[in-house]
Amino acid sequence: MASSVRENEIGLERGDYAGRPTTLCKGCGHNSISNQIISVAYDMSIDPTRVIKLSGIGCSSKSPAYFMSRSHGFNALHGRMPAVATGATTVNKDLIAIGVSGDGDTGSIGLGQFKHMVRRNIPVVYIVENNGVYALTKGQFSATADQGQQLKYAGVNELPPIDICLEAIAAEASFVARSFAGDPGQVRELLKAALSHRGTAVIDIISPCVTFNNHETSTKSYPWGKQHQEVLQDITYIPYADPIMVDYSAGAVIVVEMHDRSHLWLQKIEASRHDPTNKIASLNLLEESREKNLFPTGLIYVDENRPAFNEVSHLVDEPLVSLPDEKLRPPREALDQVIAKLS
Amino acid sequence: MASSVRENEIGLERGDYAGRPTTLCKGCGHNSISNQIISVAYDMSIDPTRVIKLSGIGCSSKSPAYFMSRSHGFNALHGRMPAVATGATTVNKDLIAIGVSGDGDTGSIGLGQFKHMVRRNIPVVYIVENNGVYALTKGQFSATADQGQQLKYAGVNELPPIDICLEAIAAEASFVARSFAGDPGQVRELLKAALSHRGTAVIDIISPCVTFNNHETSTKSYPWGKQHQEVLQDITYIPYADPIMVDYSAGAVIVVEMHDRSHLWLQKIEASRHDPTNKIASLNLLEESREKNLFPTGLIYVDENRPAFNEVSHLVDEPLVSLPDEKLRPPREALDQVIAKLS
Amino acid sequence: MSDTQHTEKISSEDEQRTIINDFQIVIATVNGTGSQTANTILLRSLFRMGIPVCGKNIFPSNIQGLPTWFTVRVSKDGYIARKETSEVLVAMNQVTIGEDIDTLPAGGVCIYPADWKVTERADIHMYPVPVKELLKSADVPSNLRDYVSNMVYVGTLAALIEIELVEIEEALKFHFSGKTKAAEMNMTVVRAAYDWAMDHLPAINPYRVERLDLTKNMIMLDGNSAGALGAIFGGVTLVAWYPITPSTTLVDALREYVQEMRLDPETGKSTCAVVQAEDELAAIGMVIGAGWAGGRAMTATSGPGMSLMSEFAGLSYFAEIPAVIWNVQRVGPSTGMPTRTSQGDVLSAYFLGHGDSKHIVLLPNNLNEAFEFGWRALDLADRFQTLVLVLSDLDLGMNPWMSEPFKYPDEPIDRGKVFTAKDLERLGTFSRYKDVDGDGIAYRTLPGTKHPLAAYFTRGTSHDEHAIYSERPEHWVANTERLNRKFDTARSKVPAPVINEVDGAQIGVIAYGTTHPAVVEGRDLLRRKAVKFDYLRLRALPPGEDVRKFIEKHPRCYVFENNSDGQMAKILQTEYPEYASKIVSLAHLDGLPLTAERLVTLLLQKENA
Amino acid sequence: MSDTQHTEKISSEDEQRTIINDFQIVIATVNGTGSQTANTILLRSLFRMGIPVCGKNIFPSNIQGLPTWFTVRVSKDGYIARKETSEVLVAMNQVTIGEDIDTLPAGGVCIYPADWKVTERADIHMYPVPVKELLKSADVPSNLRDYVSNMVYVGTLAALIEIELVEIEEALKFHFSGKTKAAEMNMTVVRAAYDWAMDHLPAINPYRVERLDLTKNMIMLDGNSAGALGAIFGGVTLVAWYPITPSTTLVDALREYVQEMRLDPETGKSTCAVVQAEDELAAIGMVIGAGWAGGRAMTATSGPGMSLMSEFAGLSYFAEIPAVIWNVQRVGPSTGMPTRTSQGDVLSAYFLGHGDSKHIVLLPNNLNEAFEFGWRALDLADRFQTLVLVLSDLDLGMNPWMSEPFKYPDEPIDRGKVFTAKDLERLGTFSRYKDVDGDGIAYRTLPGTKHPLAAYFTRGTSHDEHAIYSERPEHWVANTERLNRKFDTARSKVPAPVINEVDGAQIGVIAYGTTHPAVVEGRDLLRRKAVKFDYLRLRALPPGEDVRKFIEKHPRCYVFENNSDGQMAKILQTEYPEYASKIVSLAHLDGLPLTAERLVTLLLQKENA
Ligand SMILES: Cc1ncc(C[n+]2csc(CCOP(=O)(O)OP(=O)(O)O)c2C)c(N)n1
Ligand SMILES: Cc1ncc(C[n+]2csc(CCOP(=O)(O)OP(=O)(O)O)c2C)c(N)n1
Ligand code: SF4
Ligand code: SF4
Ligand SMILES: [Mg+2]
Ligand SMILES: [Mg+2]
Repeated sequence: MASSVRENEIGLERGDYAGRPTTLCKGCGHNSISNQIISVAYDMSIDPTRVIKLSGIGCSSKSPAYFMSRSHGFNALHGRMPAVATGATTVNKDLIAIGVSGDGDTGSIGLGQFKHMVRRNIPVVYIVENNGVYALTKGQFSATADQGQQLKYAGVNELPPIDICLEAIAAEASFVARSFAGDPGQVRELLKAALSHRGTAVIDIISPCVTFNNHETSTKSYPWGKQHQEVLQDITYIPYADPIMVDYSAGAVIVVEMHDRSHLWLQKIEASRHDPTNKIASLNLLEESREKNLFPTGLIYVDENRPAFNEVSHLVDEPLVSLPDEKLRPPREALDQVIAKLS
Repeated sequence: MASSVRENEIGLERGDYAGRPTTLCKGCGHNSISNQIISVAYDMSIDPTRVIKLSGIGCSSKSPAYFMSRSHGFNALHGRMPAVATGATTVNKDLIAIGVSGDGDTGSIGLGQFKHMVRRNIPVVYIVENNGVYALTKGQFSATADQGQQLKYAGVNELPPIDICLEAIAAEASFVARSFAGDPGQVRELLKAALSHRGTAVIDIISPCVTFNNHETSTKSYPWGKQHQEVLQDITYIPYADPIMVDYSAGAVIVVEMHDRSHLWLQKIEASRHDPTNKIASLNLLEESREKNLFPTGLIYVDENRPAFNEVSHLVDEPLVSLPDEKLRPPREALDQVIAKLS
Repeated sequence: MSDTQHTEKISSEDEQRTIINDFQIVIATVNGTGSQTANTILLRSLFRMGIPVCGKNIFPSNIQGLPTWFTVRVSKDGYIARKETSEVLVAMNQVTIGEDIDTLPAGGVCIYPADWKVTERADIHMYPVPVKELLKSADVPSNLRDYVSNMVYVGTLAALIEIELVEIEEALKFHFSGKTKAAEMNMTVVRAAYDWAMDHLPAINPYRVERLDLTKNMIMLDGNSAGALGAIFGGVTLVAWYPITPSTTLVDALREYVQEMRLDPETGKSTCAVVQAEDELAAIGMVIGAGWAGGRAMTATSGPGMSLMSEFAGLSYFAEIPAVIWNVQRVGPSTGMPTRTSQGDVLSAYFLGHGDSKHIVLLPNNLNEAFEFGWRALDLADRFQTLVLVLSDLDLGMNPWMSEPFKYPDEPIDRGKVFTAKDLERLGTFSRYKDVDGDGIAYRTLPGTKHPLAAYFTRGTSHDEHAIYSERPEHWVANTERLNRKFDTARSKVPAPVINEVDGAQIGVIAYGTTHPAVVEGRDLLRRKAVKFDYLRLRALPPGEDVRKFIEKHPRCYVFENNSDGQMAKILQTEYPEYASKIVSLAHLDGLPLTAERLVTLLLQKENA
Repeated sequence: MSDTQHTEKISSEDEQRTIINDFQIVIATVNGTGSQTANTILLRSLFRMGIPVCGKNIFPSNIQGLPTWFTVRVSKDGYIARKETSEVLVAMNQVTIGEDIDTLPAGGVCIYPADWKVTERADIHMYPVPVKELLKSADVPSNLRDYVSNMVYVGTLAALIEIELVEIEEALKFHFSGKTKAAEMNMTVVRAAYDWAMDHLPAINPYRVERLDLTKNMIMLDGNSAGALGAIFGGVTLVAWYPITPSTTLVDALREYVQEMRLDPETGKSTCAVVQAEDELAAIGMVIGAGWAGGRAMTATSGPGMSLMSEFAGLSYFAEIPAVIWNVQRVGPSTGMPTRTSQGDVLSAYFLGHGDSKHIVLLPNNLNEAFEFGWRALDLADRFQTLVLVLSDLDLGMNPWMSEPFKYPDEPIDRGKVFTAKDLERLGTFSRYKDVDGDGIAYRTLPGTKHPLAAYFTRGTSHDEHAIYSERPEHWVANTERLNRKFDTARSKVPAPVINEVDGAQIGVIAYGTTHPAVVEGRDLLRRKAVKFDYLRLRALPPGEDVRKFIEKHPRCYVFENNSDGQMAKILQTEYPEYASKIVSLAHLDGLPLTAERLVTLLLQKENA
């Protein structure tokens, strides 16, 4: 990680990417993720004034206040961040959108919007800080809670969890990853890749809630995550590399060229031969993991060919918000013509 | 099909299962499905006073008015029938719930509720009359509309369709089938199986809209459906049959024992060797069909072991609505005890 | 069918009477049979004859096979309110023909297919028309016969009430813009029916039209299209919506106008995004996201959709994000009557959302205002950084109206108080929610503004002037007071009411939106009964000083509106509790536009009570 | 920290003054540190000493690490409104200690950890307490030290203001019901601190408590639990909800009471389903589905959730389906202040949904009413086949209140007008929406009723008496009139207002819910200033004849409520436009419960204006 006084390519220090002091609990997974976002934005020399930070409601959704204070932030409504992201990125395609949501925000109240955002391929890095509970409302089961789990007030959870990644792929997602707040290095590389992606980049990060759901038996806890994480690939993000032949089949490395011409080197790990460019393989991986209660992390699925929503919206190249009045209001003659036709 | 004057086992004629005259267009797929529901209910000697007919809003959602007038009907809000079904079946487990929805009602506004209903395994036969458009509002693209399709006002659809069946399986559905309004026989057998199922039985029926989306190039049209339907199995529903060994692997027949001890005989069709009890196989089948634009119909996935929602809700055996006042209001002493503890 | 007995004959008086340019035609058909084309052709040809017309489409909430009616009123006096009774009936629906005939006044005229059996009424003129034969004899390909069959009644009517054939031809050309074949084929049928009628129908016909000169330079359009046009000229950049009757055609029209007027001439690419959302929660969310980012964004919906937008409405109000909702009202509560008109969402629109939220509401009454409010709503939203609701209704939105031509916006686009990077450089400081100008409106920056001071954090939670989260009572109170100051600023910046006073008026009448035509006509009717009133037509909420003064001045103010609970009367009562006792609701809702007759009855009942 | 200077010394007058049973303690802590246990122990031990108490928890909307305050008022006169100022401060938050000390009046008392540096104030008593040392010396396992550390201030306070240790012990036993170990360990710390304080703190202490006899037979509980209990005794069979502060604990409590009182003794299975929905749209949908099927169903939510329920609210109203929504109000608009109290959803609740919908609203003011309305809401919903909203608030819902014990329901469960198969057999006919009894309430049948006549079709669209879809104006009008008749019937069936008149009163005061305690106290304060008022406490909407008469009788009626826009005043103005000018809003909202001091100031300002 870069030391905090060095300036990056655009002359900013790491501190320029800081947010306000966190008000989350000490040890909360969400804080760790905020820190990785800060690091990555600094490392990639991202202009913070181009970034918008979006969220819903929840402990997780508070996070955007705790990173990158030089970026506009929007703490929207519970479960409704996807729509807000759609509106903002459609009228200003130059913005870099980072969304932070929770498992309740995305999997419960927001499931519909989440899926339709993915289906549209809205250009946003969409992070789900998944802790298996509604933390901010004090620990009820979320839609990703483990079946059979027992919590204080809620009793036993009788329902199967939904899988955010599987949901994303079912909705034709173009970038789906899973990670673990306890593995900051992987979170960082995935964030870099996501920021280079042209559509919705869904990253489901198991982010333990130390206050309400960090029991060893919870699949959303640090201990469980540490014990069970199976890293699918060693990921190396290579910015602006020379074009390299992409080779999916042979050898131990898969190289994915991102739309912005950066590359991902995915060094296969022996146990897993997962090919993240194969959708059916990805579905199978996820369904198998669900059935066997496994915790594979890394890049699950990627498709750099699917255009982002604003690429298929037939809009002018300039961001709509930058258009001068003359381009927005048709001239007097245009109205005259309309009127002529109507009389 | 039974002739319409004969009485069934509970002494009702087919006419006793009729609804009000349809106000849908002539030739609408939805009407055909209503007719199959009438036939099946009559054939299975279902007591219409135990049935509740639920729907959202849309042409499809009007259907419940057009079958089984002796059953209580509820034309709820757009996309919100799942919640209504949950409430009704939870307080009265004796009801037989038949829900009719559309692709807009389920796939667009109602996607979240649909998925959570499936996840809870609410006991309802949930029929999606899928025509790829919002018909009642005059023909906009729904979430299942074909990518690249052109419609009059809406222009070209740039978005990939969602697959109702895939969505259901991702949400841990226990019964998922696909059919075609142009194949009434299959619709009937699947309806019978669905009515014997213990949780949510999702049947995605391609039901052409002859007014807005019956072009040959539309995958939701009669011509396309007739040409492309690939029947997965010949389905025979056997009520109350003797217990038969279920054999999934060998031979050309798969027998599924339903929770009510009826059986499904699934005669495999040569081309397809689909095993509907294998979830991963079902996911693969659907994803492959989506990629190759295929139209396999029949029982996609079934799991008779997953309990229905009211089975895991720890409720008394009697329907809650039938409980006498004494069982609902604790006695005076109970209140005294509470008060004693609080002072 | 009805049991009513009509035994009287047509009186000889009636036989001789001729009523020119002052009656109403009703065309009863089955929906999904293409009669809308025929009806608009009729309407437009009358309009082209210089006669003031008004058309109302009364259609069912389904796609095909149910009864539908279209009324065409001609009025030499220029009245464009619906009338309670039609004198001329085109009865093309076998299911309702009995009832339809019953509604005719004595002396009325009925045209109907010759092969239908109907109970004759002696006191009206009944003209069977051999529709099938005429179609057969006309040179129309058999597969298109159904489609053009409605032209038979157009031709018959033309002969009967003396519509000029050339204007029908022109109207057809207009309708089939370009497609001359279609226009001609239809005209063939019109001519055949016309000729037959001239030959076969008796000359006894009390209702006739004659060319006038009262529609010159006027246009004819529906309000949804007018609103869409207004938005186009308001520089709208994002429209997110979910289809719902009767707002759908607003977005349909808008999409077409975007293609016509908002494409970059070089690239053919659009300067306005139209996004079909997955539901109304998403639609308004997209609008809020866009408005926050600096877009000019709107959605169009109706009652159920507006209900779903409640939570976001509160966010727009409290986080101060520009947004525009067009609510083309239909009859509620709940799904209600989706294809009937009402003004039933006024109260819920004004207070949409929980907590103490309240919103600017615009109330267009005619095409011109639909157009004007189309652009002005976007300006007001940007200026006040808040939600603006435009309450149109099915009557204005989906029916064809004649109108003066639209006025090109006479003000430049208003983007409100936005600090650019340059401003920030100059100022050296920025507090998002500070009331710099004392009008309650603070300055904002747009995401993407290239300056280290530009960023702030938007939230629906309580915040201080710097947009920092705060639960301090004093921050809450200060912010609320500023929001209220802002709302008060709006009172004088929203479209002012139109006040029309007359000598000798004793009472006041307040109305808004589509009740206006009935007020205009009712006023003349009442004048004849020696009842005179001053008239205030509201065009926006919150109301300003003019409204207060108007109410103050009158001993009684009757509020006419198309809902059951007198919602605007209630709002005015809370705005002016000191005069509340003078504010008397004469609300009425049955799904149809208000008529002058009913207005007169309601008012006289109250006055004489 | 603050800049205020306090240079004056404690006056000798102050030194001698002793105030018994009439002051307020504020405990400033950091949330997530377990101080809530300590605070409720304090409260309960005072309550057990027979002294009227009132506790208010002022906590942030997060889980851990932010400032939180708890005030405990003791009042020999029985006042249970919050007071503006606290005289005794337990300063356990290093971030706010400066500010906290500033809020003390001269002569006040401050306890704080000895190892913190603070700017002393000469005019108050400052008592540093060696918290760490006391904890170390007490025999507490080190891993539990943090957890029990708050008992240090309990013990210190006990010594200082003379709380009886035995009552603290009892309170601990109550709190840790059963877990004696935990109770004992806590008591150890309390004792250690008590002993230290007795030894080390000077005897100068103006604020003391003394045993009284004013809480005998009373109970202490939070309103959410009381409401939950009421629902349990109301025979609730389905609770569907989505968590949201401050309503969550209502359902938490309900779940526990279900386990206690609503399990079948034989099978251990439940007679009430509690379903955590995926959001509020689903929660209310489940309630509607259940209510339709004959369940007794409710949901609990807060502002944002209620906004999301708007569309279903309209369906409940129009399709006439029983449903109950508990809205435990917090501060809006939008997400607002989730952990602060308000009465800001009254207007939106009453008119929730588009169109002309309106609803029965219950307004509990204390634990007893929370309990009573818990069951009564279900009865009213079934009786009127409509949505009933119970508007509680964070103050009532989440704060501990003392109260008379609950009264067992004195009426049998009311399931409203339901035809059974037997009834149908007898009657031979059934029309779902027919006004058989003239009260606007029609009969319904439940799904599953075994009779061929039982079925009908429920819809949010327009229907005739037989529940058949209809777009006919006369059906719409007739149905609307019946719905309005039904609403009017409700006026005399909902809980009547409580009216309290006094001799010589000139003015009227209207309040509801948790503003009540401030009115009671403010009334006494005002009496001393020779201002007397009659008092009407609203308990439900729509208001009935009593309310009209009360307003009629007074030249001015001040309406106190905890919101910004004077929502109830607005409602009353629309209900009684003839008296609207007399209805004067004195609304105030800053997130905290109303105090008598503020009430007096607000009223006198208006009276003297
Ligand atoms: C409409 C609405 N309903 C409910 C809430 C209350 N609420 C706030 S956060 C939250 C759950 C958050 O869970 P999750 O997204 O998993 O975030 P976490 O706190 O676990 O990080 C809920 C239910 C709300 N703010 N808005
Ligand atoms: C909240 C809400 N939004 C919009 C509508 C308008 N609406 C009625 S039906 C419908 C679409 C129905 O599509 P689908 O479910 O596919 O049914 P179909 O008519 O195609 O059978 C829409 C958008 C509505 N009734 N309610
Ligand atoms: S409650 Fe859980 S999720 Fe919330 S801040 Fe604390 S540890 Fe994080
Ligand atoms: S419009 Fe389409 S879906 Fe609707 S009734 Fe007609 S054919 Fe069926
Ligand atoms: Mg969570
Ligand atoms: Mg459809």
